[in-house]
Amino acid sequence: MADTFELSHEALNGLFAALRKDGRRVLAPVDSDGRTELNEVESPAQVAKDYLQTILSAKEVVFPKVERLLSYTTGPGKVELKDPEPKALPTVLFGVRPCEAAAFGALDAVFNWDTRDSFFNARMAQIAVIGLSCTKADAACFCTTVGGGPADTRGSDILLSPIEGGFLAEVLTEKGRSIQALAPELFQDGRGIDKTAVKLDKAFDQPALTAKLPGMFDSALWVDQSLRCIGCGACAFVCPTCVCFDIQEEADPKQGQRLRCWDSCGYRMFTLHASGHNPREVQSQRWRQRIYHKFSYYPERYGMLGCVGCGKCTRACPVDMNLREHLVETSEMKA
Amino acid sequence: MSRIGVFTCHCGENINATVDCAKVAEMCMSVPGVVHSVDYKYMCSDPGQRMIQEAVAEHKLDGVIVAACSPRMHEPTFRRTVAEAGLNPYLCEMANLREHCSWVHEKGQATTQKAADLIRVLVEKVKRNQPLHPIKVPVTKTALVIGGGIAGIQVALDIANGGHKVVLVEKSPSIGGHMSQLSETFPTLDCSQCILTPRMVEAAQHPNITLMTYSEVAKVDGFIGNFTVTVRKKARKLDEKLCTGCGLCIQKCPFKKIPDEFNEGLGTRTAIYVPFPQAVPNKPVIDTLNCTFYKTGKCKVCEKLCPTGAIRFEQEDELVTLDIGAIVLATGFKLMKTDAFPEYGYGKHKDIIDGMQFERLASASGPTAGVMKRPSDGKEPETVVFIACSGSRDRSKGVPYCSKICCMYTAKHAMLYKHKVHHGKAYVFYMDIRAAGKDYDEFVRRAIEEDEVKYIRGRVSRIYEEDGKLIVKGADTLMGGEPVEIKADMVVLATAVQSNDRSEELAQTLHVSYDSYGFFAEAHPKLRPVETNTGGIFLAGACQAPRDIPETVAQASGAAAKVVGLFSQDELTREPIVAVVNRQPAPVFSYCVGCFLCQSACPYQAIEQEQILARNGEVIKTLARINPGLCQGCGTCVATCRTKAIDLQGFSNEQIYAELMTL
Amino acid sequence: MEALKQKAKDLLERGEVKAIVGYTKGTGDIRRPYFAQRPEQVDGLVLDEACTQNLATYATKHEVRHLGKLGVVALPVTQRALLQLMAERQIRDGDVIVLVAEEGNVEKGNVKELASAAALEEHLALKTDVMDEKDQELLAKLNAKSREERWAFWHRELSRCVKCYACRNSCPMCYCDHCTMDCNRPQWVPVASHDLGNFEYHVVRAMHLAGRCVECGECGRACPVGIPVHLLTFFAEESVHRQFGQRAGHSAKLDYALSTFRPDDKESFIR
Amino acid sequence: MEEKFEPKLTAFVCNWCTYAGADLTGTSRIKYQSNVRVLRVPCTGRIDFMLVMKAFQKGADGVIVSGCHPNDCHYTSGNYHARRRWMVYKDLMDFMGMDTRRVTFSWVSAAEGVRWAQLVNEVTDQVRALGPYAEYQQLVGAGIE
Repeated sequence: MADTFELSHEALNGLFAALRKDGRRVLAPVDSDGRTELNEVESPAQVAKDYLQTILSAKEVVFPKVERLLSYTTGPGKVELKDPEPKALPTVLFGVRPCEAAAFGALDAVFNWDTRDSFFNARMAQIAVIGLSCTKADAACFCTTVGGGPADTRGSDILLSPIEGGFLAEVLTEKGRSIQALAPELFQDGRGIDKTAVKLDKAFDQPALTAKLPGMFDSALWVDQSLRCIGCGACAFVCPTCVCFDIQEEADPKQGQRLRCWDSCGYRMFTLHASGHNPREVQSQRWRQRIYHKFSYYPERYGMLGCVGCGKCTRACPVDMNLREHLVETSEMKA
Repeated sequence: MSRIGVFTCHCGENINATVDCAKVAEMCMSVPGVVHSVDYKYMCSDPGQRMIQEAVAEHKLDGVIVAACSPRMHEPTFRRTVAEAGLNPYLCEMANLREHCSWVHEKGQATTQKAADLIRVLVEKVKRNQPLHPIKVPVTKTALVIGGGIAGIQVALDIANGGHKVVLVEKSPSIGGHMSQLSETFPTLDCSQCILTPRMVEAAQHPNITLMTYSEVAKVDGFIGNFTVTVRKKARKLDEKLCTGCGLCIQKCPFKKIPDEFNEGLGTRTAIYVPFPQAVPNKPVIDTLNCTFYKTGKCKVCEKLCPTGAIRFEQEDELVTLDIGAIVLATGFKLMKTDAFPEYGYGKHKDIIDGMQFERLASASGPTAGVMKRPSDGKEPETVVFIACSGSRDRSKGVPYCSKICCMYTAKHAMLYKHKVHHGKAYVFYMDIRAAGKDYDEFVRRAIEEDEVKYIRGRVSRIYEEDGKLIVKGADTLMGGEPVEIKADMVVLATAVQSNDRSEELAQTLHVSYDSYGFFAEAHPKLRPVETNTGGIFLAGACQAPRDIPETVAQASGAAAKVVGLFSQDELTREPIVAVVNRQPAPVFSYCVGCFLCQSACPYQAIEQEQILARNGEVIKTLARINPGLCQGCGTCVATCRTKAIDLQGFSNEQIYAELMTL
Repeated sequence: MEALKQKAKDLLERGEVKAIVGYTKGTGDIRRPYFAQRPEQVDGLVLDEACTQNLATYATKHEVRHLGKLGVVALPVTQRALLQLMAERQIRDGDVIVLVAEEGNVEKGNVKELASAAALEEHLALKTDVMDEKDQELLAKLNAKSREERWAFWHRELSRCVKCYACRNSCPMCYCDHCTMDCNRPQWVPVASHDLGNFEYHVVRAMHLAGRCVECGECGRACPVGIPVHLLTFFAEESVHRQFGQRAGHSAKLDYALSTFRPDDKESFIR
Repeated sequence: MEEKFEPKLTAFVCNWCTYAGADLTGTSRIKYQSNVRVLRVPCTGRIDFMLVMKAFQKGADGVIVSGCHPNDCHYTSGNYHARRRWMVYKDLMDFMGMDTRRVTFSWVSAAEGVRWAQLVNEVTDQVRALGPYAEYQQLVGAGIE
């Protein structure tokens, strides 16, 4: 049961100061030349006003686009290996939308499934999430359809919801409480205040979709839907739950490093074998993989969805592949 | 893991004086992949080379670096050395410690370090060297000579005498070219036909030479040693085997008023004709544009009279395909027409003629039987003006280059005129006299001093007709630009030498380069003057640039020597430093995407199309393919290729990249 | 609009093309690519000011190509791209039927069908290329900056790149199956989306499009993180045009500035 | 004490003119500064612009690209193609804010041994005065978490 508080706008200034004093950096959505991106801020004034979402997701904080896994130097007859510690800084993610906050769970499911990914975990351990409920949604949003909601608390340590004069703050976790403890005086009793958020109707019946997908593997629908797909990685790279990565070695005769980089199942080369054979030879197969991975394989393997309905992929897509629309279309198909 | 041996040479004291060679050898031992590193006084000496060979065997080396002098000096030496030791020669590279290091830097730590760096870079290269094998291309030992003038005849005879087959293709009905039209030749004034016709006959009778007159090259495929040439044999309307060359048909042909090409329009010929009496072959052709039968459907006088029944009105052009190993272009030149000059009346004055017309007037076999008669009224001209540089060295209206032969033939013309019309006056307007050549300047002096030809340095501004005379207005720049006016009976323009008609078209057919004037381009202006950029295609004579007979013949013999050299082996052996298009297993086939942007970057037209076909014959993919017979290994295509589908053997992307990563 | 639908329908009904590549209504006010494969599907076609994408990209996309012969609803930049693709032998003359709005406005004018390269060349010859004013301004602004400022600008912008390759994949001229970026022997450009990898990627992209870019700006529109990457290819193309007078996409005959030359090409920096 | 900055120079030269020219510098025993490392390629036409980028990545403070004078190319036109490539590449480099003073393009013939020494010395001095190309090195290693 969450503790509910009222946090005024002024109090938020104080909270930022307290967080920084505690040695934590604060990352928040910032408006940079009309592009909303996650940047370090010093005060709430720097935070973007009235944003829908950031372009990239908060996943880059715990699963960066390029991450060094190891480095080495070579000398005559020897190799000296260096195991780098991820430079995970104590970080507070402020203003994360509930959909993205919920996505940390989907990332965790993969990174701690069979082996425990020390890089991911080290970074996760250092972050605290102050979520912010949505007051608006667009045609790409469908969080309510996939079990979330504009004021959903999953993944947030503290969830803020805008109210007159400030925010309603739900302190949800131990991490949240430790933040509250930095400046308890800023948190006024908020019991009895209603939180408000945008209303968003369900777009389709997700459990029914998940149930029917296994029977649709050979449907012509995937070809139809993906005909305009150009096979770039924009959707995967903005996605808060996409976890695929590639390991790259960069080396010269004296030194080298091993890097983990984002990858995308939409790329033609993603499944290309050295023999030249490609099990996902055409874009429709790659598109189907994306849908199945999020809505069929994820539930099957981890008991949760691989999609939080944030709609980032739709907004990022150069050819307007609207995921919500495609899923609606899929669920309306006769199985 | 590589097993590379590094052999550092002191070159006496040449390297060792500034580079600490022993230190370098020691430093190299610690470079990954190097298993053997020594220094020695003279690596190129017998003991030095033996040292390398022994090390190759003893240490099972798979790469050798000789750190010594410039690879431009001893690369072949050391590649041979390692080859004798059983290692592929292309696994040996040279680090240039002498020219690029010890000789140009002061003694010291930095210089020694640089020497070691140069080797280290090459170690990475050698690790990625591939064993390469010389490229062998079979050679068809038949040459094609295009053009039957003196250049083509000389080339054909030289190659034929060298023991190889030659096909000599000439577009007109007879070989002989321009030289057969000349009256006398400078500087000896010997009769042109007297020296040429024996050569023509020799060419016709040579067992190794096949003449194809009245024929043109239609298509050329293939590459050095392996061309397939299609020749269009134009219909003579005559069975050449039956024709005896008796000439009865020509005598009896009723249509006789056709301007005669051989006489430059100064005489006439019949519709069935041989260009000139000494023509080789001496077999007539029917000019179907002018023949009464082809115009009206009636006549056939020649057919009726021919004693052997050789006339074939229904004969069609024939396409002949030839397998050819080398091609020599000897297509000659043409003269600029007199109608190109507004100041000389656009060719409307009959008595303003060009140099070749004068040759015909002066020739004993010409329309006037060598008697000086001017074209308009047949009178003997008493004053003749010769104008050199008509169109040559004229940036505004003509061509910027010097036509080279005009100074000499103008002097000759003036002399010939004086010899025929002793009392006549000859004037020559000139810009400069260019008489470089054996006995050339003496010849011009003779014209001026003995034959009293009057040379006026200046240009002619206008010629017009007045009272049956041609008024030539000019200036004498040696007299301070004083105006000169000469009342002449005839004017001879030494018009500019130009590339022959349709030479650009032919160049495109053969894929050889040409300059902006249509002259074929040599491979190198100084060092490869008779070769083109296209392997196996050579040049002779004025199709490359204006030239006179001795030069033409010299170049022809040069081209022939190149061909004979090429034919001296059964297979061509070439350095394997060539570009290759990457191949991959199906369904990729190659990283080449078939855009062919590389094609125009290749200076050698070595990039061809290759089609990947499915079993049913359908084209799956079209790729670039580099013909190793033509590629010279410059690598321009490699840098042009976006997909990195082309690579250069010996200087591959991986090799150069690795070298860079070492720096 | 009706004229376009009618023409598209005719072509499909007569079996002259297997699909019409055009635009349809997308999310919000966006127009998205659309493939009408059956006559009744032509009703979805839209052509208006909001249609910006260069559909020539689909003319070389394997999945679309396998549909059969295409009819392509083509903006001027699409037309340029199609011609350049013909010059680069990626599509054959006659492989596509190009549908263009006469007077550029489909509501008022008629729809013209251009079935050959020659027709396309002739049609395009009437158009003058004018770069978008906004892009001209942006280019001018960047050019007016000091070299150091430009470095700071591009360093910052390109460090934001995530190498999703939306710019590459949306580009009609980036049709290579095996891109330089995919070369790993040697690995010319690092795969990783770190600052060096990003910078080199964009240098390569601009160099490879110099003399080939049809200046549609699709790459810039495609970029999900909003980097004006199209300015790089625009600049490279303009550089080619300024120095050599050649321009991509005007002829089906190849005239690629970087694999041709003139002996008197003028530069001022080679010592 | 700070160590004196010595620039790293990488030179790409064609085999037939500049490499031979540099050989002549050696044969003529003309001295020049030892900072440059020469990579031999057959022709300037072979030099991919990416090679220059890679040289900078590996810490070159200056790059020299040199080949045959126009009209003298061993392969007749490789250098003409190279010239065009550099005309566009240099333009683009400048637009992207790279320091074009650090790339020197030149024609040095096989007979110009003196010129090669002069060129190397001039470029070495010039790049030494410019200092290390730290700006480009900002890219190396950045953007990796």
